[in-house]
Amino acid sequence: MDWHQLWTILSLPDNVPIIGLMIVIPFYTWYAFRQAFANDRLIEQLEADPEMAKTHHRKTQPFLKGWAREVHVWPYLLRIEFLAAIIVTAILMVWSITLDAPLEEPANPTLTMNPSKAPWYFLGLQEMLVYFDPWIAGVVMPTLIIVGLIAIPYIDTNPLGNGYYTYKQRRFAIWTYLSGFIILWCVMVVIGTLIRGPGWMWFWPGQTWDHNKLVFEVNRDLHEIIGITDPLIYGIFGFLVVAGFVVLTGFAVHKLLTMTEFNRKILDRMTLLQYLTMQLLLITMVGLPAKMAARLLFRIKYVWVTPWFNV
Amino acid sequence: MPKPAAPDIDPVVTKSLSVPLLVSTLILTLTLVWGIYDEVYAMRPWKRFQADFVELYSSHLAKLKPEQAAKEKAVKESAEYQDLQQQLEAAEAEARQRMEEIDKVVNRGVTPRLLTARQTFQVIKSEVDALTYQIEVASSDSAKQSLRDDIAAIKDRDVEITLVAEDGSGEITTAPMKFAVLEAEYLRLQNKRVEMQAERAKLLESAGQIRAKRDAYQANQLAGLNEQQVDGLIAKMDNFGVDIKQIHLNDSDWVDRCESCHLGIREPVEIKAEDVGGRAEFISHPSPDLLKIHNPDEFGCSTCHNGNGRATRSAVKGHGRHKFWLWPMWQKENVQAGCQQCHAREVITEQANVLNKGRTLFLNKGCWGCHRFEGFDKESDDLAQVQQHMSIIADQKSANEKERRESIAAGDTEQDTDKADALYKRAELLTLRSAKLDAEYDALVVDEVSLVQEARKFGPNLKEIKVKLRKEWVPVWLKNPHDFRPGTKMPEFRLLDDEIQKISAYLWQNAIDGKLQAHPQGDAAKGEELFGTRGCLGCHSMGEGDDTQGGTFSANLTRVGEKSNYDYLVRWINNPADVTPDPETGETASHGIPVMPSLRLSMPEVRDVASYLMTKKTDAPYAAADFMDDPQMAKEGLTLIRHYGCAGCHEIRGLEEEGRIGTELTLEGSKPVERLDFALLGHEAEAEGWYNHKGFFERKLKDPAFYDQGKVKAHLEQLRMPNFHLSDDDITALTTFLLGAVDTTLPEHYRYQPEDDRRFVQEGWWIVRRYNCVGCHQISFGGRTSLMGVPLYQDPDWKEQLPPQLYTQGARVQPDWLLGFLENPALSETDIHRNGIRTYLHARMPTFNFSERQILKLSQFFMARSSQSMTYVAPDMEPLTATEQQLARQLFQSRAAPCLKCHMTGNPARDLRATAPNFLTASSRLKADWTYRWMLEPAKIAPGTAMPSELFRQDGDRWVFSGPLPASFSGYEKDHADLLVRYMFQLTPAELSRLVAGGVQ
Amino acid sequence: MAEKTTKKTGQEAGTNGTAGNGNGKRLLGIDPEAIKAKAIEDLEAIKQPTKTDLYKSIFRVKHDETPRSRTLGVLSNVFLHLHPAKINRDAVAYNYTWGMGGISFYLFWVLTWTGVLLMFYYHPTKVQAFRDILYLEHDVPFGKLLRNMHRWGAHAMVLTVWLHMYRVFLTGSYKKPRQFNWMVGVILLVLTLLLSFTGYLLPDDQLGFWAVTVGTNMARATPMLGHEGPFGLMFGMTAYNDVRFALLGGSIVDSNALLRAYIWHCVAIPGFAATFMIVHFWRVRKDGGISGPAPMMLEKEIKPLRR
Amino acid sequence: MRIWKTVPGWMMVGLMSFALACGGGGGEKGGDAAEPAGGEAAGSADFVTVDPAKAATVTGKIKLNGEAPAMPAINMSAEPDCKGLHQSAPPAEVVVASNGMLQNAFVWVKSGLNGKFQPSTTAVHLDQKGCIYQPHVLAVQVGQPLSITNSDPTTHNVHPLPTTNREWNKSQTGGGAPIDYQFPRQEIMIPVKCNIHPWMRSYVSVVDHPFFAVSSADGSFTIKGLPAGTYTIEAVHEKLGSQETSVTVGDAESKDIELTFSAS
Repeated sequence: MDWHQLWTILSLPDNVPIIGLMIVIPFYTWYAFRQAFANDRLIEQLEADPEMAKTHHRKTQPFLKGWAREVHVWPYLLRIEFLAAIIVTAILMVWSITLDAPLEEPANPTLTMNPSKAPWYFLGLQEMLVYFDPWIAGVVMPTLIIVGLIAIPYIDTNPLGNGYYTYKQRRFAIWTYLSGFIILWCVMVVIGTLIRGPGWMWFWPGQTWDHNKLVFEVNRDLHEIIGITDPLIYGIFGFLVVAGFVVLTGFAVHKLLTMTEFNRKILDRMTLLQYLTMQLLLITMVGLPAKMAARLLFRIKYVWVTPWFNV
Repeated sequence: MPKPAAPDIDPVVTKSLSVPLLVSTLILTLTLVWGIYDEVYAMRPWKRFQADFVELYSSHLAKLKPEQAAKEKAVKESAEYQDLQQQLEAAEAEARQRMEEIDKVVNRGVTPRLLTARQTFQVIKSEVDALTYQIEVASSDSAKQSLRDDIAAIKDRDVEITLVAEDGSGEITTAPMKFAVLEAEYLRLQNKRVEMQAERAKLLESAGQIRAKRDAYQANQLAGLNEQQVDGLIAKMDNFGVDIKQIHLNDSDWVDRCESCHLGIREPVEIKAEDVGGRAEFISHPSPDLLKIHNPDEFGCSTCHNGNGRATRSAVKGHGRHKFWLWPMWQKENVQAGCQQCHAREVITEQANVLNKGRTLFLNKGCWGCHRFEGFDKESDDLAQVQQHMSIIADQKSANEKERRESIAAGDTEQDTDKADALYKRAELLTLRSAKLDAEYDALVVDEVSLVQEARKFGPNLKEIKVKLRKEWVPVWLKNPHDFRPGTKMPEFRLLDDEIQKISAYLWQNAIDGKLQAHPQGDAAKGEELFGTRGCLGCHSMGEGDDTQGGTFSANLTRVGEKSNYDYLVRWINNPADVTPDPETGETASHGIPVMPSLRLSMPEVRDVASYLMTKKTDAPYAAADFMDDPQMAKEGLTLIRHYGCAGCHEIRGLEEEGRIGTELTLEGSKPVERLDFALLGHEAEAEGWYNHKGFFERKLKDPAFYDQGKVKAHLEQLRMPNFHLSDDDITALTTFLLGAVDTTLPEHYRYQPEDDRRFVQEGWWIVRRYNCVGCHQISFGGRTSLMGVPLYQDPDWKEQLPPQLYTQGARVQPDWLLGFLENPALSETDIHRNGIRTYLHARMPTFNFSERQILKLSQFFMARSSQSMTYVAPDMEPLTATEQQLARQLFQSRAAPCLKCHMTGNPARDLRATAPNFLTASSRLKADWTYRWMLEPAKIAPGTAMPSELFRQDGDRWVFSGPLPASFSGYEKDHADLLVRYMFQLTPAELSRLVAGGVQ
Repeated sequence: MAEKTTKKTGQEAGTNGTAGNGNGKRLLGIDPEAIKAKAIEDLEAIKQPTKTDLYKSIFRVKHDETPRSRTLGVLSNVFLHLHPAKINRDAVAYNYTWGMGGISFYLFWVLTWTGVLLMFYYHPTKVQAFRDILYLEHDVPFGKLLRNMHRWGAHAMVLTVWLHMYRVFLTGSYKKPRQFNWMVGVILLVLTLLLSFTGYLLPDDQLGFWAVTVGTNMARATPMLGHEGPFGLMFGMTAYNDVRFALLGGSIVDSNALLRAYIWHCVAIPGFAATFMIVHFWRVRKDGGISGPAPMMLEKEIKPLRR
Repeated sequence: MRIWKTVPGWMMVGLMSFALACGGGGGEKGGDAAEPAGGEAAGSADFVTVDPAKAATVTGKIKLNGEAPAMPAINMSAEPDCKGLHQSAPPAEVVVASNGMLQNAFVWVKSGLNGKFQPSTTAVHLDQKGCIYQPHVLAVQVGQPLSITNSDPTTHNVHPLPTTNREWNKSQTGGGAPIDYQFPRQEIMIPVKCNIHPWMRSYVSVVDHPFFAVSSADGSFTIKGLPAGTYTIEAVHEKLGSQETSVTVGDAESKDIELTFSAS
């Protein structure tokens, strides 16, 4: 265990936000789910007891008759905002006094940093570069992420769970988001920051970041493994494999979507366009871990090789 | 507001946030206070340093004050001071009366009178000026005329004016005055005041001169500051302002705040750590001499020392000793690396001994054989450049010629006369251009000839080994040269046994198989004496361990008999420039002539020395080496020789054009540390704090295979750099040199690249170092020659036998003479087995194989070092009158004048005992002004010289001989030393023999 | 407490108002008594600053506990009128809101202010940029604190924006009628990341240089528009005319890139972000204020879709 | 320790003797060596003095084993002025021994002494007569004036060749003013030569205490006034190197020692 190395990585000023991330995200996830489960219990009660549903104010927050339904912003909201501003300022001050913003050597285009890393919030994308060509990881994926995020309200036809925490009523949506945000984004950021060392190689926490480390790793294209040599044929073959993956994943996603009665009901409310958009996004999302697995487990570099692009 | 009906209180509206608000506000206030504290105090450690310094330094000064006061008092009580003081007082007293008169008149009479007059005068004058302006702009003549009348009226007006009397008596008179009168009076008073003030200044002049003399005397006699100056420093400390002390270099926008903490650096008092409570950060600069030529106000601090001059937050930041500062402050032992940044052209930089040692090692250990370093092996670079230039000129010329021919041809066929004329003119122009190119080309040819002679590889020519060496010795040597000859320049290559065999085989089979002239044996005992006294030990050493004597510049010859061929040694000692031609091709060594000079020994002497050297051997056994004749081995050897880069230093057949195998080191110190290959040791280095250039270099030099540690590599993949077995001091010196080998960020004008005579000094040192002139001669102050360390020369009788010091050689000799002497130190074409000037010296100035260029550069070097020009026109010398000649001769012959006891006279038997040159050589060799100075005070020119001082004493403005004078001198009013110089410079052989014959011998 | 004081001062002010009417001796047509009375009147007014015209002209509303005053206090204030006068009683619950949107906005302000101050000391040129950072660290009063706050504030803002989005998703707040505002939010997220990214290069050190190099190198691979991207060569893309060249103003990260980063960072992106923020807040109000906590809807209450 | 009780008394004696010395010897000082002498004089109380009643004495003989090499005669033909002064050519006085006793060996207390000692103000004379230095070997204390005179008609130059002291070289005309010099640092056997007459040689030893002697013609020497203690006594000869021995003396004790050089 190389504690010196571990400390070097963790104490890097720019890695402090990652430490924050690793604390804050689990905390708020727990915080949200505590609320969601409380709400879900209330929902069960209300569903079981229609009478109660008629009279209850339908929130877990306490409410008694006679209490004002609305309160004045001044002072009830403003004081909280004020408090928040004070606390944030204090935290920022302490952080700024105790920890200096990094300033390394003057820029030197001839001396490549090893590892040279993008800012931490883009490390997820940089990590993706390992698995995909830059045009996918650096251009297509970010675009799809943005487009996908924007599309969420337009393809989520579930009218429930609007304005309150719930798990029960939005299982599929929440799982999708969690796997996207936490697993594919935050975890990749953490990997990119703390795990990837010189040569963008994998170093477990506590392993020395050894610049001399050599790993025998031959990644081959799928067609090479199978033994197709003709470019036309393996182009077609690759296309077929990708298409097959799309079809299979789409089918699986569809199966997943139609597993429960409730989901089928929601699915009924979707237009075809909404459905196809969702399929596209979900298939792409599944594609990432699929490619990761193919790369890490089977050492496959490309599945589909064409003269213009490779997947 | 409606109250809730239920007993429950609505938490949203009733819960108070006061406590969290209060607490968080308090915390915020605290962080603000913290922020301010951090800004004002924690981040400004220099404030504490300054407070400490003021306290410590003040108390040191308080201690110093009485000491200096006592010293000052002692000086003031000395007779000389008292004398000057009395003179001063007398002069002041003399001037006092008249001065008081002047003061009275000026202060009480002239000045107040002048002021009053001026006031009135100026009022009227401004009125007149205003009217004059109106005249200038008035449109009509009549208006102008009336204005003129107005002016006349004003000037004609009587002004009542009250003035004090001029003599200072205080009398007051009131009188009417017209403008013209007033003006005259005003100007007169002004003049008078100036005159009187000038008179007053003149009165003070003599007192002022005496005072300056007195103060100068005090300053000269007093070590350190006087009491008043110490008081001044104490006052400075009392009024010390705590603030950033900053040097800002405007031209380069360089900022250094080092003195914010290092406050004692430029104090006029020498501050040692123990003076200021052991605080080493407060000491004064250890080398004030350096600061005199590198004034911090012009050079800053971090320009030389590195570090981050702006940073004031902590020592770590300021010294730049953290990961992200590319210019960390040099460590103390490597501080001279800073010199190299700007003095990169030099091999010797005054006051930078560690750095000089590093450069000299780089030069003399042959590092440049494998590693290119700009400036080292400049001859080869220059040669390539000159040759390239020559080919360009040749091309230009042939193009020129072609166009010329074409122009003429075109002109011949042209019908139009004007056009034909233009074409002919063109052809003429081209002819002239070609002529100019020819001249340029010829100049380059001269350079080329010199450079071809100069450029050579560092090590011995291996094409000669067959005639030079004992065959069996070669593999033994290759195994580890340091076993055979500790301290040799040839490094240890960590070769495997079969590699040694293959390399030896290649070298042996590719050596020239020439025939040497056979020589009879000489007398080894005589040879030993010659070896010890002729000056061989200036470069070579003899003996092992503590018995070693001689210089380290060249090989230690303790076991030379084991390896050498006697006939070869004879040839080599006789003339190292002799080479064996290849019997088949007639080819000889392709490059350069050896550094080893010819000592101009006679052939019997040569044989004696060679015979002596052949006795220097042990009876170590040598295994037969038949494999060296195996052609297959040789074939494989070639690859290995190429791999190990042997041809970097040695001439080897088949590898004449081989390049260098090492990294270029010219900018090694600027190479990013990431580029230095720490191999598996990078993390260890980081953890142990040597992950930097210094750490890398030191370990690499100590053990060049260091970074192979832990690596699994095939033998030929391992690091190739051989082990030089350097001492720790050598490593520090080389590290210093390499650290300073940077691509400096300093602006161009900081770099020391003089274009005037100082450049000759820079260039000359390279030659001096290359030929090891300093093995025998002291050239820079404090330098010790190799000969000075040889036991023989410790004997007082042998001290005079040391070769002459050359500190001020340029001032001593005439440049033309020097050129001739360097070319042929025997100063004779026939009688060559001797020294040209000091025949009595056992050590012999050898004949070096200098090129024309080198001789010129060396002469320029010596001249420039003494601020002399290369052109010397002997000053006109007053001819001796017959009487003077008589006088001078008498003085020379007088028993009180010992000149002829030591100086050579041309009598061979006597000259053997002489210790100084012949006077006959003076006029062509010496400069008269130097000779004059030399006679008066030789110890000031050459400390430790045999020439005694105080031969002359001062008598008024002239120098007279200090011993009893011949009677005829009574009435001779001129300078005796000058007389002797003139006599010497006009001495003829005939006069010398007359002199010697009449002498008191 | 505040109410009582108000009443009392009201009475006093009334009596003081009549004090100046007494008759006194007149000197040169001036009545000293009247002047004295006026002076006393002014002095008394100072004791009641909230009564002065100056105060009233600025704060048009009384700050007492009446619902009217509270409402007006918010509505008549240019900064506070982002808020409605009243909100859902549960919307102040921290366990629902997490406060991350507000904190992000606050951090944006902090960054704007520290950023403006930093701009005074910064020149986006290759020669000066790095030196200016050293200058900030060692010379500028509070310069180090300023830069640290800017840097850490920016990192914190990225985190709070992510958390804000996380919360909005988990509470389903993007659902009708807030779909568009979600879209604005996504754009703001992108702008936040771009702001941070462009700022990374400005110190011109190895860290920023290589982070930006790595980041922009991806642009090379843009399909059709990057010279290393699919079909890039077909579209005639080279290192000197592709999208990366456009981003950096050159084929390498150099002075032009520094200037571009600077202008994007200091002018353009903050401008866009501010604009979108205005839209974002406006839509929050217009879409019915903060989404919750809303009363829960039950599965059986889902209405059939009307197309 | 008994010796410590006497320290105050010694200091008194030292103070008084210094006062006397200063009063008596306030004459002129050699310019060249003024600095160290002045510096030392500042603290008179630092000097160690020895009670004459308790002073110990070391006497002894310097012997030479084997035959002393015959010394070639000096060829003074180059200087007729001097040649005339000698009946026959004098030998080069390098190894002078009779009856196995060695003359001109310098004997001194090399180590064992503590503290500083008052330098003597009595000048030591070195004369140049007949182109020979007289005496051939002599010694002075640090700061003690050395007065060099020239009794020859010819000009000499005086050229000491020290290693730790300053080297100088002055000419001195026959009968000229004496050269006065004080050596500021201890150094044993400084060769002094005349460049004009290369055979002339003298050896001056500079010692920072007064306990030294030069062996006389019968090889004997005496070192007086030593405080009780154990000392290393060293004899140094210009050609034969050095010999040393250890000796312990008590109060007022006399010890006799013998040091033997080897001729080969």
